[in-house]
Amino acid sequence: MSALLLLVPFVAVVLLYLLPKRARAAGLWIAFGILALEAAAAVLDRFATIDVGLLAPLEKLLGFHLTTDGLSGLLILCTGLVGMAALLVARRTLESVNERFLFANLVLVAVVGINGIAMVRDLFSLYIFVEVTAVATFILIAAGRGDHVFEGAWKYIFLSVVASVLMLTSLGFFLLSTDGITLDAARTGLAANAPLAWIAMALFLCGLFVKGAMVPFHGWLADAYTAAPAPVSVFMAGIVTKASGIFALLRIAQSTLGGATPGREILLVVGAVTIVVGAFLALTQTNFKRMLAYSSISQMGYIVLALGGDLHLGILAAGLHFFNHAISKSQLFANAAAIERQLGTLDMDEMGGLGARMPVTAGTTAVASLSIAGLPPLAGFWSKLLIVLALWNAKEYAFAAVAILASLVTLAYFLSLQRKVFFGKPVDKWSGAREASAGLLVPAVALALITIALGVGFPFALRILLGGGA
Amino acid sequence: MAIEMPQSFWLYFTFFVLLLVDGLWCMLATRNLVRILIGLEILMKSVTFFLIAAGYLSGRMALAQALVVTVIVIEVVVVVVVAGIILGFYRKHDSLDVGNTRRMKG
Amino acid sequence: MIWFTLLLVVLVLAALWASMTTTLLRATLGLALASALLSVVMFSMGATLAAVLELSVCAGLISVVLVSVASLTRPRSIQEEIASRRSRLRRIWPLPLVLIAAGVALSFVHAPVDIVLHLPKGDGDVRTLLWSMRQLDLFGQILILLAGALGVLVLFRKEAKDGD
Amino acid sequence: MTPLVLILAIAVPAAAGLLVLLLPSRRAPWAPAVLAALACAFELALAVYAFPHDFAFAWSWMGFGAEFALKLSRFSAFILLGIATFSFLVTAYSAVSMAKAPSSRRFHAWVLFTVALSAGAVLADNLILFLVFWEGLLLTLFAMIAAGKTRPFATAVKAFVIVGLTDLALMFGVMLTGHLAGTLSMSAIRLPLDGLGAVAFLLLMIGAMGKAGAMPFHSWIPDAAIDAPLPFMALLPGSLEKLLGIYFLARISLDLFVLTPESWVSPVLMGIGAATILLAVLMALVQKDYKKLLAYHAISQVGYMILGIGTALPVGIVGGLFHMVNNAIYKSSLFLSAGAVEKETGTTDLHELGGLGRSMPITTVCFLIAAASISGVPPFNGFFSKELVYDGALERGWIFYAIALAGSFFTAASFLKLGHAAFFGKQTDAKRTVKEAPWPMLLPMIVLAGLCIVFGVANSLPLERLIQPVLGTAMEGAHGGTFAGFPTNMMLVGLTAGVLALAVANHAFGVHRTGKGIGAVDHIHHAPGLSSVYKLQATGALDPYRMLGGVVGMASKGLYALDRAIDWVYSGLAAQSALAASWVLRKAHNGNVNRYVLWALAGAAAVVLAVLAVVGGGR
Repeated sequence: MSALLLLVPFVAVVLLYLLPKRARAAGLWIAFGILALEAAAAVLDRFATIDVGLLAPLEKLLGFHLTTDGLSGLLILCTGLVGMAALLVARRTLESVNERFLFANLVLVAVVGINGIAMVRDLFSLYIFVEVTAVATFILIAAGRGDHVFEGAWKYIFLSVVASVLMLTSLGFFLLSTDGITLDAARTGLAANAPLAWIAMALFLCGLFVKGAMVPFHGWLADAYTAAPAPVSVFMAGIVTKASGIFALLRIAQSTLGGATPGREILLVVGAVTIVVGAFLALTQTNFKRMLAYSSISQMGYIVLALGGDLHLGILAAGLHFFNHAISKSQLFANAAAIERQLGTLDMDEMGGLGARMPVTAGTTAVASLSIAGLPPLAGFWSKLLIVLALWNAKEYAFAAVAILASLVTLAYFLSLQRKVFFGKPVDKWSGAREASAGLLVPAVALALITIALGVGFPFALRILLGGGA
Repeated sequence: MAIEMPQSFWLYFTFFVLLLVDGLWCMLATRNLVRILIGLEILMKSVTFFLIAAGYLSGRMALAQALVVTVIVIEVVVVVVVAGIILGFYRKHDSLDVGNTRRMKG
Repeated sequence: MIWFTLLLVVLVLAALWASMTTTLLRATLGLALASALLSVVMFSMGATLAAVLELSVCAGLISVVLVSVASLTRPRSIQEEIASRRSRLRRIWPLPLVLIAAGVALSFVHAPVDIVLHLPKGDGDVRTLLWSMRQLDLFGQILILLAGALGVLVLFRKEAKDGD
Repeated sequence: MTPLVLILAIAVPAAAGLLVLLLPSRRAPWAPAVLAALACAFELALAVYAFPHDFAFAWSWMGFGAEFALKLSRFSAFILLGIATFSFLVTAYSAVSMAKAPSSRRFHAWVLFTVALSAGAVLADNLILFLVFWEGLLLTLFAMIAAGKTRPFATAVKAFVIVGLTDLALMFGVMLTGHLAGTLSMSAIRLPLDGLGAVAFLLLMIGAMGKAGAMPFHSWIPDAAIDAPLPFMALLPGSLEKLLGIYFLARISLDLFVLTPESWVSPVLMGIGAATILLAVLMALVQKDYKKLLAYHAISQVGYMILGIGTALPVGIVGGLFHMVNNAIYKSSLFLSAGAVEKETGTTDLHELGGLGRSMPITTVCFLIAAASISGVPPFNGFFSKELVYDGALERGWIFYAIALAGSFFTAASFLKLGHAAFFGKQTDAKRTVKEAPWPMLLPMIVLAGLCIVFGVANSLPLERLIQPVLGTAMEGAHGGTFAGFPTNMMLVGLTAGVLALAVANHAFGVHRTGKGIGAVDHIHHAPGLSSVYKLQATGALDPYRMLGGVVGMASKGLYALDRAIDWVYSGLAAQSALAASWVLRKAHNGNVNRYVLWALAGAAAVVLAVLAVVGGGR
């Protein structure tokens, strides 16, 4: 099962190029189908072990060292859902068949990378898959038509190179100090409190902080998100940054750090700083996507902060917030795509009173932003509650207070977004604006429904997660 | 070529740091995009060197080599992609000045 | 030991030249030289496969890419070139001093991390390791090459897509 | 059946709310109002049915102590009944006043959600579950204010910030309480009030007071009063929020913590109560707008309840809770009368009102009854609850009693002024065509005014059936087991009567001196306000009235300035410093990648050094 998650999208990309040029329009739907299968597999895996007879010999032949657990299932599910949403957005926002075809291909390549991140148990393999995902994303951004696509891609690459240097240096230190470069070997090395092993770990964490845009490693994110074409920003914000930075941190916190000092403290401090700085940066933005980008930084800070809390509860809370934020933020970027397509601008100062013109977009935006701000009974409330509980249980009262207080700022910027865009006096300029086409509304509505359903049915969802031993 | 090999970690580390500083300075001090790419390359040289040195010192040359081989492949792909993006800048702005990478702020 | 250290010094000097020289062509040349020297260093440390790959791919392929980028982008006018050289000099001249200072400083520091390693020496042949233990890395290489191929398709054919 | 009743009480209004949102609005504009009224009627029936029972229901939920536990106790049954009654009356009223408003559908949906969430908060027997419902109310509050008129967004944000801050305190309090008690089940918690326990209590108390709108968490209410739809004011800040806030305050004082008169928390509570009474009423005195004046009284009356509960004596607590019920009744009635006046005349500015008594007789009568109640005139309900509070306050210290009594004086004075300005005096020409409000608007007013009389004359009904059971065993031996009937302490009654007489005299005096007996509309200024003082100053007479008027007027103005200052801290200082921080951070992001790279490298260096300091320190 695990090898298939890498091979199927990979083979699909190769095979798509064997299609006759006329049939390329189908490429998007083939990618969509693969992602749907992936999401389904992640869900089914919760209930039953998927075992196809022929797989075992194949996996033995390939010899990939992969494992799946609750966490990887979570990431794979998110990837499937967000990827599908991004493809649907691409269908309505990318102009030519060729662009859509290339988008589908690159998304599949990135998905292989993300699936790899979900399942590897080796620091170097982790680095490779992070890099694969990043390269596919550079190309996705630079392939767009916007004014700033190259600048966005350039900044992402620049900081990614810094991340690569940090991670590879870290691997050198791991070679020098531990009995191998697997997650478990690193854990043993850290447990012995060898300074070199800890330097290695610190450098690797810093590399992942760059990828996950923790403050002060975050400089690339806002520009990359803002510059990226609409479907790419959905995909990036929804899953790429989270998988290559945040999920890797989650995995390391779970398998390698194990709550050891000083790793836990680093995660706490960096997470708290990120939450606060990101939230304040979001507060006065006037570009819709840029505000969402800084909000992403702040929210990913929450996930990292949770990792510094009580180990088991912290990872559970982080995983949940990961899922909620992936769903809600990709939905918000899908909303941004709808607004950009209908109005041709993302400048919030020019907007106003769109609530009446675009009711579905307004409603779904409200659901996602309130969920991220942590209002009950939406899904985001539960994950934030768990994050605070995890910190509380670890006696990190000050950080719990930061987590709670920062959600006020979160509310403030989302309210200001709502006011500037949807409430307020209708602007004459947009009197002719209409709701986006169904193709753009479907992903937004579907993701909003997930947020609501997870919020309302949270107890059941949690039980399933706990049952799976996340 | 029978060269006596030093066993001191600190010697290797020193040269790693020198290459690293060189590469970073090259990347940050220039106004030409292609030169940034050259700085990036020097950075990659430095980490490649460090990985091999680490493998040599820890007696795990094979593992270090395996890593370095992969790193070189990744390096090539990144360089090609960056080159493509530099060409994109050139086509769009008819210039290789870094000013074009500093337009988005806030 | 002296010879090896000297080799490393030359490697750093080559990299320094690559980052300080005035034209892109010379910089590319300096980079290729540094790459070749690194390959020699690797070879003398026993990393044969890596050395061969470094020589062929980095010193070879990447130089080709750099030269072609440099030639695809039109050189600027002479006046502009001279002005930019001056301003460039202002930013780049401290680099050798910084490097010397860093080198001297590091040679004086005897950090507590100057370790003697107690790990078992020798872990077999790199090919065996790569093909029997780290197949996932090979898959990763193929994958990233595929991504690179897609990148070439997208980025180098951009003109055909939109006129600007 | 048991859990079904409790779940239905939450689920039915919630489902009706969803249904309202889903209804096609064009086809049946009346449907939301009808549906809302029906759902609230059902809620009322449910509350009546459940009232004599003791239902409990727990459903294992998330683990770590957060259970989906609902419990219907004496107290919550009584509050639930109150919620159902008020929401029913308000929906009936708003069926007319809001039916044609374009936001009718959203308004009714939010009313229904509010009812569902309030029911949930009252029934919850688990602190986390309680928190969920309580926070949900924040959302509906925001939406309700935002659904209102012209510039409500700023108001909504202010309400949100203030209530949000107090809810944060509540959240911390819940955590601390759960931490101290080792359980989150509300009926199992019983903590002593010392050390951390007192801190937890204070945090929870701030949450409760924020909901109830006591000082200094009040400043959103007057603004909301101007901007929000009136039925909403009658429903949320007028009654539901008070019910919930005081319910929770009483719950924590009586159940969750052991509040004794000896504890230092008791004087704190009484102090807040007394301060709220006096400061808010003084601010009410200088208001020149019908709704805003009522809003400041809404704050002031909360003070009596907090004072009563703060005494930690059975008589005070019973008085406080009874006052909560009475306040909800007469304050809703007053807000509804304001709504009727606004609908018929198009304004609530007291300068432009006058002589409505002839054209709107029923509204006037209802207003008079409610105003008499709030002023504490026997035999209306407000009199009896205030007497009980006085009784308790006097026992704890004369100063609290004196402040409460002074509050009574100013309350009476300001309602005399309000009534005189709006309903009596000369009718301005523009108001000649004013008609009486339509019946569906009058009916709730009449019912509420009737309740004022019933709960006053037959006060044993609410006291013995509703409120005294709440105290349970604490009632035994106190006051012979009941507080019903006419107050026994004749000295207190006498003082109250004296104060009321003084208020009337003051009013007459003010009218006489400044309005020369005729200009009824002008005499808003004649209540102890500044312009009257100026007029008196012109005559040069150094009389006691001038002294009194001057002092009180200055105090009122000063307090109003203080009120605005508190307001500025909420909506000005906090917001400005946040914006400044945001601006500085954004300036730092100048678009130069080099800077970002250097940040990242500096960050990495800091992380590595920190790690070395911890791990390498031993070497």
